[in-house]
Amino acid sequence: MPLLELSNVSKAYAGTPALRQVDLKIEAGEVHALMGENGAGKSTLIKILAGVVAPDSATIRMDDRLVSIDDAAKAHRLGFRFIHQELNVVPSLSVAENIVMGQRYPRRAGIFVDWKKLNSVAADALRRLGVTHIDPRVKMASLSTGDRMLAKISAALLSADGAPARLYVMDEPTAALTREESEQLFRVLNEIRAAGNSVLYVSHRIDEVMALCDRATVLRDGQSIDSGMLSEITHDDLVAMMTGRKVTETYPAQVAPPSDETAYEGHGLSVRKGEILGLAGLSGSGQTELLRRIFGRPASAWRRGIAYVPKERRSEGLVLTRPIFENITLPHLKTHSLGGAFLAPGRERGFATSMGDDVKLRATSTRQLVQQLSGGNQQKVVFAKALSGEPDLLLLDEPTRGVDVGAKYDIYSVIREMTAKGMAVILASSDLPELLGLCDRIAVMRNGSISIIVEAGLSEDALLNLCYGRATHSEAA
Amino acid sequence: MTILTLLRRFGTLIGFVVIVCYFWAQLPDTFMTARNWLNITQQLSMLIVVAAGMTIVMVMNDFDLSVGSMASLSGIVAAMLFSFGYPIWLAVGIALLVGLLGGLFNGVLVGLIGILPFVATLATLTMFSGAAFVVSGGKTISGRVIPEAFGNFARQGIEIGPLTVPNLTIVALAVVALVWVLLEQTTFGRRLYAIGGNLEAAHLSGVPVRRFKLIAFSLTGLSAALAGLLYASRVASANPTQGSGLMLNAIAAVFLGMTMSGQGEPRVLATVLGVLILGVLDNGLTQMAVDSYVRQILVGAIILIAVSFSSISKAKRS
Amino acid sequence: MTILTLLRRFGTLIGFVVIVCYFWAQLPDTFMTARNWLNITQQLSMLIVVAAGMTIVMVMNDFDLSVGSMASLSGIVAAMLFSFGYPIWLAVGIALLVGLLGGLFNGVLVGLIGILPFVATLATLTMFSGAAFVVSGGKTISGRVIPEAFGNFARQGIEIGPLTVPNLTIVALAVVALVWVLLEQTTFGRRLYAIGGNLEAAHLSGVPVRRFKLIAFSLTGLSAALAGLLYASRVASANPTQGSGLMLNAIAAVFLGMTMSGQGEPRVLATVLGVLILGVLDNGLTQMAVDSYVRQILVGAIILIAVSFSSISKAKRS
Amino acid sequence: AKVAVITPYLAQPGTQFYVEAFQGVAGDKGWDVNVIDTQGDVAAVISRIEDMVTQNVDAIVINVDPAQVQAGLQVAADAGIPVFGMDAGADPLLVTNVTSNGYQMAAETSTYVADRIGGTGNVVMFIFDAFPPVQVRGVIARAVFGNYPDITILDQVTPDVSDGGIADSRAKMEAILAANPEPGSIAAVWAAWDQPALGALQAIADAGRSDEGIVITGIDANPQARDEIAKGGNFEASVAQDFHGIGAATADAVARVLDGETIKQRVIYVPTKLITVANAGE
Ligand SMILES: Nc1ncnc2c1ncn2[C@@H]1O[C@H](COP(=O)(O)OP(=O)(O)OP(=O)(O)O)[C@@H](O)[C@H]1O
Ligand SMILES: Nc1ncnc2c1ncn2[C@@H]1O[C@H](COP(=O)(O)OP(=O)(O)OP(=O)(O)O)[C@@H](O)[C@H]1O
Ligand SMILES: [Mg+2]
Ligand SMILES: [Mg+2]
Repeated sequence: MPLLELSNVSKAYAGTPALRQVDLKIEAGEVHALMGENGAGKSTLIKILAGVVAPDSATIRMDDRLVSIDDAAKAHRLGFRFIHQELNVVPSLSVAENIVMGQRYPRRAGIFVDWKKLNSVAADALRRLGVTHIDPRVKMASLSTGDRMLAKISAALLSADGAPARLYVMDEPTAALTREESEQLFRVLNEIRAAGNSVLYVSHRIDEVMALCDRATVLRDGQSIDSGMLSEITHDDLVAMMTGRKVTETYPAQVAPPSDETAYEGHGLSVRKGEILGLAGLSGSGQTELLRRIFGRPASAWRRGIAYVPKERRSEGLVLTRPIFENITLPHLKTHSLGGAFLAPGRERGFATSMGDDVKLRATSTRQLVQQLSGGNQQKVVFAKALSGEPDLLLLDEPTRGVDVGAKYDIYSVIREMTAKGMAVILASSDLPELLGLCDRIAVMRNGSISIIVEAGLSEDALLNLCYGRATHSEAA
Repeated sequence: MTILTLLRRFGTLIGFVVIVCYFWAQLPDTFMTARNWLNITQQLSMLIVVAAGMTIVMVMNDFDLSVGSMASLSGIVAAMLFSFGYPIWLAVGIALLVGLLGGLFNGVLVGLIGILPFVATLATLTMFSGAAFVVSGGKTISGRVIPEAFGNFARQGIEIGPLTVPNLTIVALAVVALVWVLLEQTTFGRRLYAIGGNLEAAHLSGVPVRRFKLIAFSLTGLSAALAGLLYASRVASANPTQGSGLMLNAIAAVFLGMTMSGQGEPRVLATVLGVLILGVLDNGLTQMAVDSYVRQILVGAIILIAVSFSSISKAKRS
Repeated sequence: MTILTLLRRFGTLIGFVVIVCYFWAQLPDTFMTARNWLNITQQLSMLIVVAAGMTIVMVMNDFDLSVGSMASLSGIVAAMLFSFGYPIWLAVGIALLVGLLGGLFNGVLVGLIGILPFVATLATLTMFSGAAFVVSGGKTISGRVIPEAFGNFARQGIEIGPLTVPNLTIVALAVVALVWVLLEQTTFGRRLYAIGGNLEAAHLSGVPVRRFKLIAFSLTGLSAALAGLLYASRVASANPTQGSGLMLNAIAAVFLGMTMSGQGEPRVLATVLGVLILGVLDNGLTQMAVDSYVRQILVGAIILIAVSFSSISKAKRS
Repeated sequence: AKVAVITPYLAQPGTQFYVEAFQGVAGDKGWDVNVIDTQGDVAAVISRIEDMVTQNVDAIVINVDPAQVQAGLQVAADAGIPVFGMDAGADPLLVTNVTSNGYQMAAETSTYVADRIGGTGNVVMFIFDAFPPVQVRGVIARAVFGNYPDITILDQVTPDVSDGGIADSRAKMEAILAANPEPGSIAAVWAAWDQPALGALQAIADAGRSDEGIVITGIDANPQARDEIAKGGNFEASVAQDFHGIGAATADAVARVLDGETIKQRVIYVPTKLITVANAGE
């Protein structure tokens, strides 16, 4: 008997279908992957499960009984626990309060919050993930993105009173985690499976899915294409099922070697024209800060041909309530206007459409509001914006987070093309294979400064050791 | 589905149309006449000007509580200059300059120093109002010191066929047109909307946020000063408290308008509709001789009902 | 670095201390006396109660413009009931109930129907004010119909040593203590902060946002009604406009307080400090016999300077 | 006949009395009266006059400085609708203005104060210059006090009137009392209307300084003020305007004009009366 069976789930946004008669069956005691390209409908399906989005039609059975999910509280009562794709934290409250938020706080005398107990409950939840470096008493605002994600995961794992957890739903939980942290998470997921509970798991990291999950359901264009045991198929099969085409390479090859001319020098590093310089380092080692310092004052940076893809697309990268084309043309709006003063929306849209095509953006039109896009497609808008002025120096902070395999390849190809024309790139990423697959050189950061710069071509383990400061350069080479 | 979308988008507008039709039916001879509507627009011209200016800062998610006392101050400044014998153009020019500078001061406080708009403009509300009292000695300035031509401006208009379109109405329309062009048709306006949507993202995209705040607040101050002059012309006098009713109504009009825009962002034409709703209710209920006190309750209730249409459908989950 | 952090956090507090010290130096015999401070707290007790109640909704990022007219209404309701011969406890109880229900109505509009707080509470401001006029017939209710004991409440106090702590001060302190416990020490309060910090996150975590809005607005309405009763007791009369000065000042006090909290969220003790800043300026400048008009300008300017400390250091990118 | 009464000040007690008296007479005559309150907004009075002209009423009564509503008066004049002032001000466009004599009232209370304190001492004044009828009262009181070399005007306070005027006046008076703690340092409080006088009275009582003999006077003699004066405490005098008289006399003037009569008097003064402990209970 499956734990949860969804059938015939449909949902359209303003007439555009996002899900078309999707079926999904999750057995008890399995980790089930939900796969698909950006915009395939994964998050929509999850939001329906969470009672946040109302489906147009859906039949939901749990333990073979029909259920309806009207709101978030109902989903919680059914034993569902969620980690949504977009990090929803309350920055002004402490980590502990964020973790315990969904539940009744521990109390004294029936009224007053028992802060000691609250903090220890939160600390326990974090410890379950193997996290000891986060003080539950500090404000959420002071945590890095990765640490916030860890806190959110602990919140979902926290055992609630009343409604025991049956199903954990995680929408790209590892997108902001380092490899170590991800592995801690996998350990916990295995515990969950062993206890007979289930996990619905979304990730664009195929290797991770292949290693962790038992079965997968693949969505394409809002339809469930296939569902089956992962042990029976290969990495490439899975990718082919998602994209409908064969993607054999993950990283496109270099078109032309970097030139000898320096494109940028400062803050302890230099990049040549046409070069891709990687920034590696553990979480909190300061890549974000370094990129910000190189970027400097934004208005003058864009004018000088420096473009920037910030790490947090929703809070830093996008004006969610405005259309796609307005976001893409924002940094260079004057060049797309009449005389620098009056808008020429037609011209802007034409330009935005071609930029969107370059990064394989999927949207109904460039007039669509950014907030209506799937997470990965939002990221592509940030990318299109950064590339829109043909920059000389491109600063990237975790640029492909949440982008599907196929689209990643396309974005990498665009970067390769533009570096061939002389653009320099500084790429900060926690995805070590990405650094190794793209960069000419990699600068390793520790405690806020660059500790060493190495030529690419070393192994992933060697790079990781450098990040930890466990090996010298000579050993790594 | 489509009806719900329509209601959500145009609920407030539909509410407005219903109100107008009701008054039309109740007051068949006097309400739906060109004369009455010209009257209404003339009566509302000051509020329209202030509300249009308020829209500019509210697009950035800021707001300006000081517009009412700036309107009082500018009227007082012009009247005092009249009493010193300044020519009209110079007195009016200086009063407008006072508005621009007062607005710039607000912009400095909010944009450069980073004080919350509510605190900053509440403080300047107090200061401008105090200044209006100090400058005028607390008195109403009226009578012969106000040049005839200044008072006549508000009484005259442009003849179009059988109708006289009042000057005040024309000024208000011109201001609305200017603000519309600024907000909807220029790169400046586009970037103001970006600031309002996500300040941090706009900043990182190279929008000079601080400079824009300075300019936007200056324009709001300027429009408040203009409204103060229109008011002074209409009452042919200046009084240090005469603008004080404008602020809440201007903000209310912008918010009423916001219920009609897709993403809940302010739009100047919607703001004008908001002003009209407030004004038409006043006009119609007065003509129907509804008791002043009961009218207050009715105005509140009708606004709530009109807005509920668009709000309820928005509150439903997507 | 540490000085900057201190300034950012406590800039407004430091400003307050500077103001107090200045008045102390200027008015050595009269300002820093227990009697004067008891006086100040008594004068401010109504505002403290309203502002504490306002803090509750502002924690959720909402606000309530109707508190002033609710205060007027509750005073009028109690006075009318007195004139019908109701006993004090019953009249007061009914007036408080009116506040609770009025607040609940606001909560329904904002929380259930989803109307923007500004529009909703501006409409109810108008409605409550109209109701106060209708109920009272627009008149001031005073004289013999107000029971002696009701008027005496505000005049009396509790003797502590040589001092008489006024009843109004005691009530205000009690309200502040209650609101403090509610916001800072109960699950309810913490969830309000969660709603204010990130509504979507709170909602997704299963916080019953709508119910919380209903309760929070009800409490704000209740506190406004209480303030109206204190006011009526203090002036031994009720007038349909007497609460109208409270609203802007209450919101201003909360915002002033917000400049003192880490993430810019409202905190009730900081709100009280905000009220004190407003009140002490008034008291001190009046004692120094500063001209009323000039005083307005000074109050605005001093608030700006006090707040600037904490704002400038915040505006600097960390 | 259809008659409109337009005022920005309906919330004020005096206004209510004469509007009621006006309605009383109008009711007897069978007029259809529309009372319109613009809540302090003077320009809105013009708007409402315009609306009433659109409605083609037979007469309009205003209770606002006519100099500020010229535009509206002109519209009414063009339409041939007579406009009357009820405690407004004199103006060529008004048929007549029915009012109390503000100069006289202020002279009565300020000379009362000067006489009671024997021509020496510190006086606190509560004024409100933004409202012309009240402003003239301050002018007279200053002139009177200025004529006594030993009277010093300690402070001229303009209270915040948005709350009705009592509470803020009280807070201001408390601060002034705190700043002048010596007994006898304040001889009198002269208020241009009753609410500040009541606020000052409460402040003095609360400060325990009721027995210093501080003389308080107001103007208007509203019921709350009469009660206090009757008690024989510090609040010693106020001036009663004959609000009923003003309202009734205005209605009378309207009736005469509707009957085709022409009124020559630009201002019709209705007598006032000084209220002291002797006659407060009447
Ligand atoms: N609020 C909305 N309004 C309109 N369309 C929407 C809205 N939310 C999502 N969509 C559309 O629904 C489709 C599915 O989006 P969804 O977020 O479920 O994709 P996803 O599979 O999670 O993609 P990703 O891997 O990029 O996160 C997309 O085409 C998206 O544009
Ligand atoms: N607002 C803040 N308050 C306190 N500490 C902060 C704040 N912002 C950043 N930090 C800390 O500063 C250090 C450097 O941050 P930065 O974001 O540059 O690191 P990073 O290498 O990009 O890490 P990650 O990849 O996890 O984001 C981290 O330890 C981070 O926790
Ligand atoms: Mg998604
Ligand atoms: Mg980083």
